[in-house]
Amino acid sequence: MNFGSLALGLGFLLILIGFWGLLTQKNLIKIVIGFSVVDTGVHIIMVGIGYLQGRTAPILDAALMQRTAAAGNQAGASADVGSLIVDPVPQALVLTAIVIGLGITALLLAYVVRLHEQRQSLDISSYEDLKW
Amino acid sequence: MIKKIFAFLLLIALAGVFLVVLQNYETPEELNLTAAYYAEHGAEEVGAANLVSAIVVTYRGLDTLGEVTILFLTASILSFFLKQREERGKRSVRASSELLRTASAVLVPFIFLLGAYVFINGHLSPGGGFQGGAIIASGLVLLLLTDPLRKVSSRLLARVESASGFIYVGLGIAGIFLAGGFLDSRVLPAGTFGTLLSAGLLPILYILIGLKVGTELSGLLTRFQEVQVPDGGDSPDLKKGENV
Amino acid sequence: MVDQLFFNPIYIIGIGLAAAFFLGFFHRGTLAPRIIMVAVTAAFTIISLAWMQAFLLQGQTAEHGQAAAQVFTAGFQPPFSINLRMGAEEAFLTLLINISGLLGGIYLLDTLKKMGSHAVSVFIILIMGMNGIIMTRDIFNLFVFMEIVSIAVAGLIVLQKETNSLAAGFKYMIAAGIISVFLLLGIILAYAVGGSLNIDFLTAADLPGAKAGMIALFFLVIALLLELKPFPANGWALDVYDAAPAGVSAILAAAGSAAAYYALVKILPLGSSSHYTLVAAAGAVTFLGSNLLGLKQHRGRRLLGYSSVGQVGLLLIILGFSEVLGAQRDYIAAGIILSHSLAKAILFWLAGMLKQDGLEAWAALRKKPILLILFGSAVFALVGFPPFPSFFAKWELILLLNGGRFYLWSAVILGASFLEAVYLFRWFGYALKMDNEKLAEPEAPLFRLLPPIVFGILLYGAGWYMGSILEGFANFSYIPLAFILFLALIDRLPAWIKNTVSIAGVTFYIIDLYPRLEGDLLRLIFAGIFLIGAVLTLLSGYYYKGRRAGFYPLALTMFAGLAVLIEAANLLEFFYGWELMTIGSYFLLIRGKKSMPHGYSYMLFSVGGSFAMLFGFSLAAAGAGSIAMSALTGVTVLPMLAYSLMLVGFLTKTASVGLHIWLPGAHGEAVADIHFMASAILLKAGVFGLITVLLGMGAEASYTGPILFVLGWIGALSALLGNISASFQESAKRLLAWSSIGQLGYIVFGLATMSHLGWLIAISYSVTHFLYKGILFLVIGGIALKLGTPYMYKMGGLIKRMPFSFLAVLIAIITLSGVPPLVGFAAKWITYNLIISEGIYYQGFIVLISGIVAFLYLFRMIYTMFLGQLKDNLRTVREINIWFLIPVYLLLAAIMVLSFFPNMLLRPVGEMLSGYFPDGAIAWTGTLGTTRLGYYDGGAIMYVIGGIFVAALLFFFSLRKRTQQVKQFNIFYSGEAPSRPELSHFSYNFFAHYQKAIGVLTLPLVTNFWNWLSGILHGTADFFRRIYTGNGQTYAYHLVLYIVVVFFLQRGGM
Amino acid sequence: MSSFGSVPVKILYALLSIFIVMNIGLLLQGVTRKIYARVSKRIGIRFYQPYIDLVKNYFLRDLVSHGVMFYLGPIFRLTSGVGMILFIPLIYGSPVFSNFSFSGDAVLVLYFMFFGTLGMALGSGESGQPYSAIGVARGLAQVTAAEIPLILSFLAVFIQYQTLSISTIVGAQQGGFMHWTMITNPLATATALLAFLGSMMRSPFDVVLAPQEIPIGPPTEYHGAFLGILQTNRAIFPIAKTILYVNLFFGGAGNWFEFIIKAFLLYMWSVVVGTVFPRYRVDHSIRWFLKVPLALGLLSIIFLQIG
Repeated sequence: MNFGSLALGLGFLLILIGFWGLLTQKNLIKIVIGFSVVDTGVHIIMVGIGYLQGRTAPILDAALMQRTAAAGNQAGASADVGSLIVDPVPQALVLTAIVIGLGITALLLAYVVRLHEQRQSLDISSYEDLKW
Repeated sequence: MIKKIFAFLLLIALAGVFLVVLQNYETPEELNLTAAYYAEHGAEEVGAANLVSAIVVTYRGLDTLGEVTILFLTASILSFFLKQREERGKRSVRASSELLRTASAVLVPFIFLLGAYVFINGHLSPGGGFQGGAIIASGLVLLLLTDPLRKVSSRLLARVESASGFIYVGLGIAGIFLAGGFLDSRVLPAGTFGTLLSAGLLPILYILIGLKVGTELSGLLTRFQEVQVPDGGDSPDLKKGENV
Repeated sequence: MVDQLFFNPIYIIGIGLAAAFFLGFFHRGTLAPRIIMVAVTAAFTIISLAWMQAFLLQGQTAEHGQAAAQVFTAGFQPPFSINLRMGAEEAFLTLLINISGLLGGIYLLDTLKKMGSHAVSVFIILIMGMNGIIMTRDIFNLFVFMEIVSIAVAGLIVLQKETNSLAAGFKYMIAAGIISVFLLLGIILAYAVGGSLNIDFLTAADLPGAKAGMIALFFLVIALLLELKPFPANGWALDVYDAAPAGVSAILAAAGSAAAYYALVKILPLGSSSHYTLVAAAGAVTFLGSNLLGLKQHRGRRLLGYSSVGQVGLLLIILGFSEVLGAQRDYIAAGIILSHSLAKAILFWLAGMLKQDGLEAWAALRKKPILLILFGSAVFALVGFPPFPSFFAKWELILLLNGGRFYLWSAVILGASFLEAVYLFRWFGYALKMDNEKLAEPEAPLFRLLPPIVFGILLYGAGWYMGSILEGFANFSYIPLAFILFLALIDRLPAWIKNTVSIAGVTFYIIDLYPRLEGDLLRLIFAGIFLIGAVLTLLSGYYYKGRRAGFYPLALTMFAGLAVLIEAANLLEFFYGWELMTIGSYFLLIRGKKSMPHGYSYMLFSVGGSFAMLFGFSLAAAGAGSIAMSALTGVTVLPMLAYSLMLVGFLTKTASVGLHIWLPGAHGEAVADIHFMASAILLKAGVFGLITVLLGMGAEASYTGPILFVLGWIGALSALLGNISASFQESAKRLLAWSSIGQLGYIVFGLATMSHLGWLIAISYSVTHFLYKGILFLVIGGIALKLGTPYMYKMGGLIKRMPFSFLAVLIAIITLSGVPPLVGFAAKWITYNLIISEGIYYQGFIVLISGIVAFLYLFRMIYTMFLGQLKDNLRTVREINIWFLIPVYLLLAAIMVLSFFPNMLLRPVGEMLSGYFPDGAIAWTGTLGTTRLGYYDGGAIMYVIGGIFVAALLFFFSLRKRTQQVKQFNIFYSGEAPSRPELSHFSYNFFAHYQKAIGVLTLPLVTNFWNWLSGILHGTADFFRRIYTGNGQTYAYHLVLYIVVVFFLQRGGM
Repeated sequence: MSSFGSVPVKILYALLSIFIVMNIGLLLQGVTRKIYARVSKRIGIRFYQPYIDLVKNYFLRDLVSHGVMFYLGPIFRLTSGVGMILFIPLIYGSPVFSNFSFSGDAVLVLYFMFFGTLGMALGSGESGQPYSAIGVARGLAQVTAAEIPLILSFLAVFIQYQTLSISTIVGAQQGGFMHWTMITNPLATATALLAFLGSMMRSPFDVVLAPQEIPIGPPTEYHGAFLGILQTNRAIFPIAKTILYVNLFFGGAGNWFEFIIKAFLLYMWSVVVGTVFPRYRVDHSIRWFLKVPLALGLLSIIFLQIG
């Protein structure tokens, strides 16, 4: 079991928990929270997918350079940084995804505020006028 | 109740879907083509020590622009969505505790400072514009917690936000003419690898992003602050919601 | 080549964002943000336009010479940085989006003004985001743009701060959030497997090869699919269409759908054929499901939502069948997208101008005719009528699908389109006819009026363009349509000017057409019926004082359609003409005061019929490999089905029994000259179609037996039931309408015999029916117009006031009934010959009986109208309008000539028919015709009977009686003098005893059947639409359930 | 064109035919009424009474007219009766008494029957007399029903002989009693005889004229010379119909004597039935025609098809 798969499993679990909230809670705010949890689960999965067992952060600082040199010595050849760091792309993506999730959450909450203002109710079943 | 049972069954099925994913997912041993390219060429092409930043700001700059846009969008929407139609009655708020007030007075400048540090050094060390912006906004949260009635100049925030966004896009377009394309950070010389003034336009863009994110997040917060229902308001439900 | 310096596609993103950010400096109330918005969207449009124009020009000069332009961001090559593409598809779609943005922005000007500069930013970003979705080649970037669009939409929904909008927005955001979760999962898994985020590189990475890749693809495809609102996981989308401000819904429907569609178009090539199948299946379910549920919807906006969702379903089917459709896929998709986007935007914009949202309230549009025209154009475009792009798209789609033997799929497509037509035309009928006095006038300031008008023009323009680039339609002559356009433009002039112009136009066309048809008697005859009929009808049009708004363009549309039928060089043109005729006739028929339900049912049968026809044609073309008219000969692909469907299609227009229920009402309520067009002329189009098909089918193949058998019975029963029902009508117009059903029954019967004499009957009936029905419709119509009622029991004794009308009607009914000596007898005589020589005794017997039954209604009509007691209120009524009598007497003259010389018609037709059916021809010696069985000398009969009549008359005169003319009430009346004519005019329920005896035959079984069918459909719709509970959580549940179900279905299928 | 003489000669022979037929018709009328009277135990009229009526009516001086169509109605009627006679070959093998039958075949005769009906209906319609209209309505309704077996039986004959020409049909029946359609196709003959009842305006199918509740049906308003013309026609027309049946089913007539005998017998068929059976209401008579006669007619055609 490596940490990547573990993160994946955890992420999926979070998604399920989030969906439980999303699908069963009547309170609008809890629904939003449910969504947030789902979103977080996805982010964990994203990071988990970029993870490679036993590697370090993709920052080419002094510490990494030392390890590069060390690894190169061990192998008897010049090792490149590619064998030492985790995949930086998912990390970049997750950054974007988080911000997007934040935007959605903020907007959802704004909706909740306004909806509440209309009917003084946070129950999702109070807002079923549009149907069929 | 029946609804919960259905939801439960559905989630079991969804768990089944995820299980299939887990079963079929193979953990990679090596960096794939794209990541390997970044690892190998990132340093020389962009000149940023932090590969994530290099990707965020340069290689996938369009995404970043998009995500800034999303924040901007959210802030804009909230600004007309949550706009108060009429002035509410003065809210009476319980005074914050001594601890909170003192802490905020001490910490907030440092928080802002840390935020600025994080986004200025985004290309060198962990962190970047978003992280820095978020830290700055968290400072604002602290301020607002201390004094919920504090007036934050939303106009100033908006100006800073717009200006940084505008300049960001402007620099991006400049890339088309001065370098390889939209958002190319090689408009400025690469500088010395690993120093503050390196990686071309990247730190500047990151600063702009940091400013923009910081102001936008702050803007979001102030919007929500403004709409808080006054004490003794006509909303038992909301209170219930808050307590849960 | 496009100048990258000025028209770089990246500018759309750059300028858009710069402007949006810049707007942050403004505050509300100023004009500048809106000016900037218009300028920016205009700039977007210009950029797209530049590219579009480049691709079009290139496309025409060199074969696909222009490669798509690539734009690299950040100065690196893909897949390491994000790149954008601008190819022909992208240019087209961004153009569509940007024009929608430009006009949609203009439409929203005042709303945006109220909401301030931030709202303007949001709007600009929305449009920019859609462009981004189209252009980007990076899946994660695609995700970002999609989220930008989602959030912007969620922001714009609340431009209208009502509870419903808020609730809709919340549901929308939840749905968008869930979709984004699965999209992200898909993206990251695809990255994990494929090692790239670039679409082109992922294609090379062969995702379907790996199990995890398949899962990644599943998530990607399902998420993008869900963005396209597949039924039934689309309750949230309906709410948005319903509750968002109309201007926003318009953009969503017009541009949003196109963008989301293209996202899927980009992703699908990564996958395998199973993904295409999935998309097609989801599309079919959506197209069918949402149009079915739309049946029960009574609010305009929401109905538009259903329709939008449905149209996207159609797009999904097209996408799913990419492989089958091949190079034509983009043509077809473009046609559907254009029609859908432009029409839907127009409709939503119109919705925004109305105060109320019930379907009936759309009658308010009548207060501004231009809005009504736009509404009509949009509705016809959505259903797929010419001249709109969807017509060509649907044609190609069905042709290719059936060519690839996907019959069930095309049946589903046509079925769903039909359902869409059902509610759209019901709605349009409301707008045309519902009482609108209490409704407020639509609010249409110029900035709101401009966008739909521009889109309307684009819709027509696009239709023209789509046709011109389609092989098989490129040579179509648009001159008649241009003439109609001209008539539409001078619609403000008085009727008599337009009438003269129309007559001149048609006459010119006849002169132009004649040399082309010389030698082709069959087409010449029908051209004569159609076009001479047109001139005669128009001649009677001089009676009309005033403007007669809209009449001439539509009447001429019908005649143009008929002319196209005659001239059609291939099936496509034929179908085009057919549909054109349907449009024109629909509008003519629905002009009557109470015509709404009848025009509606006419339209439904027409649409159903034309879909059947389309299906049949496509099978024919599939077998022949071409769409030339000759494809109808010897169809090889499912010939029995193909011919049956084509025949059914035409039988809807001949109103044969089973498909006739629209006719009595539609014709019965039509105005005099329209009635003439609709009955004497229009029905013949169906006959012409039947002839065309039957000539191709022949009678040799084994499948023709059952078809002809059924067809013959349909004809015979139509004749019988039509005539019996006619006897029981109180309204003269309805009587004639039923009579037409009967007469057309004879024709169908004759054609079904596939013999020389049968066809002779059919064609001679076509001509004589045109003549005598023309007379009857014009006279009766004229009288009904004059008296203000079509009810015969309100008339009586009119012979005293309208002798010329009486004479004309007398001659007409003698001809119709087939009593010697007039030409109608010829047909009866041939019928006997036919029945005996062909051995079709039972059908023939029915037909003969029907002929006898015709006496009932003919007598009833002439008696109750012209004879009996003249009513007091009619004592001063005058002869009908001279402009009715002129064409009537022209027709009368033709009847008399043919009565003396029946050979003038029968002989050449017989000679022509001998080319197809050599056996059993009539031999002619002067006016004497001889068959194997008997003989008939029209001239001699005329002289003998005339002689006897004159002799008897002379004998009577020779008695030299003093004749005294007495007053009306001077009759034997049990010694009393009747005081009121009403009491002694026996007319109401004339054949009560007959009805008592055989009324059982006229039970409206067919009507009941169709009502039952409609009831079932509506009931089903009502049942299933309850899945849309209105609860956002339920919708979330639907979404997740959809994903799970599809996942396991696919795995099961893998 | 037929082989004999010029048009004036033809017209002369036509007049002769009409004269003979009219006399036969008038005599038959008188005899019939006598029979009716005797059956109901009355003495009845003299057998030449119809002649007297006719002459009286023609010599009545005044006429009342309700309009042009009213005026022309009887003329139409007479034209139809006379035309029928002239279009039917009366005497088999005699070109002279085939008159104008070269103009058309049996179908012409069949349809020309309606000419008079229509004209009469229109003429009486213009009178404004509701009883006329009621009579016409009944008549038309009943005729459409009676026509059903009629058409079936005629069709059967046409099919049997594969011709529409009356003289050819008669020709095919020559050579003795056993060749008559009556024997070769009894079903069709039976159907035709039933249909015949419907067209003769006698009980049980005389509700059209209905002497009790409607004075005299369609011709209610006609009097004087108008009535005279109608009476003339009433003498000619039934004979014309009868002779058509004789030609189609009973071997035709080779000479005037055979003609008179056969016409008389056939005519009597309707008389006998009429004296025995009471009247049907219109809806009843329609239903009646749609039962037995229709079934018989269909059977006759089915048999032809099988055989």
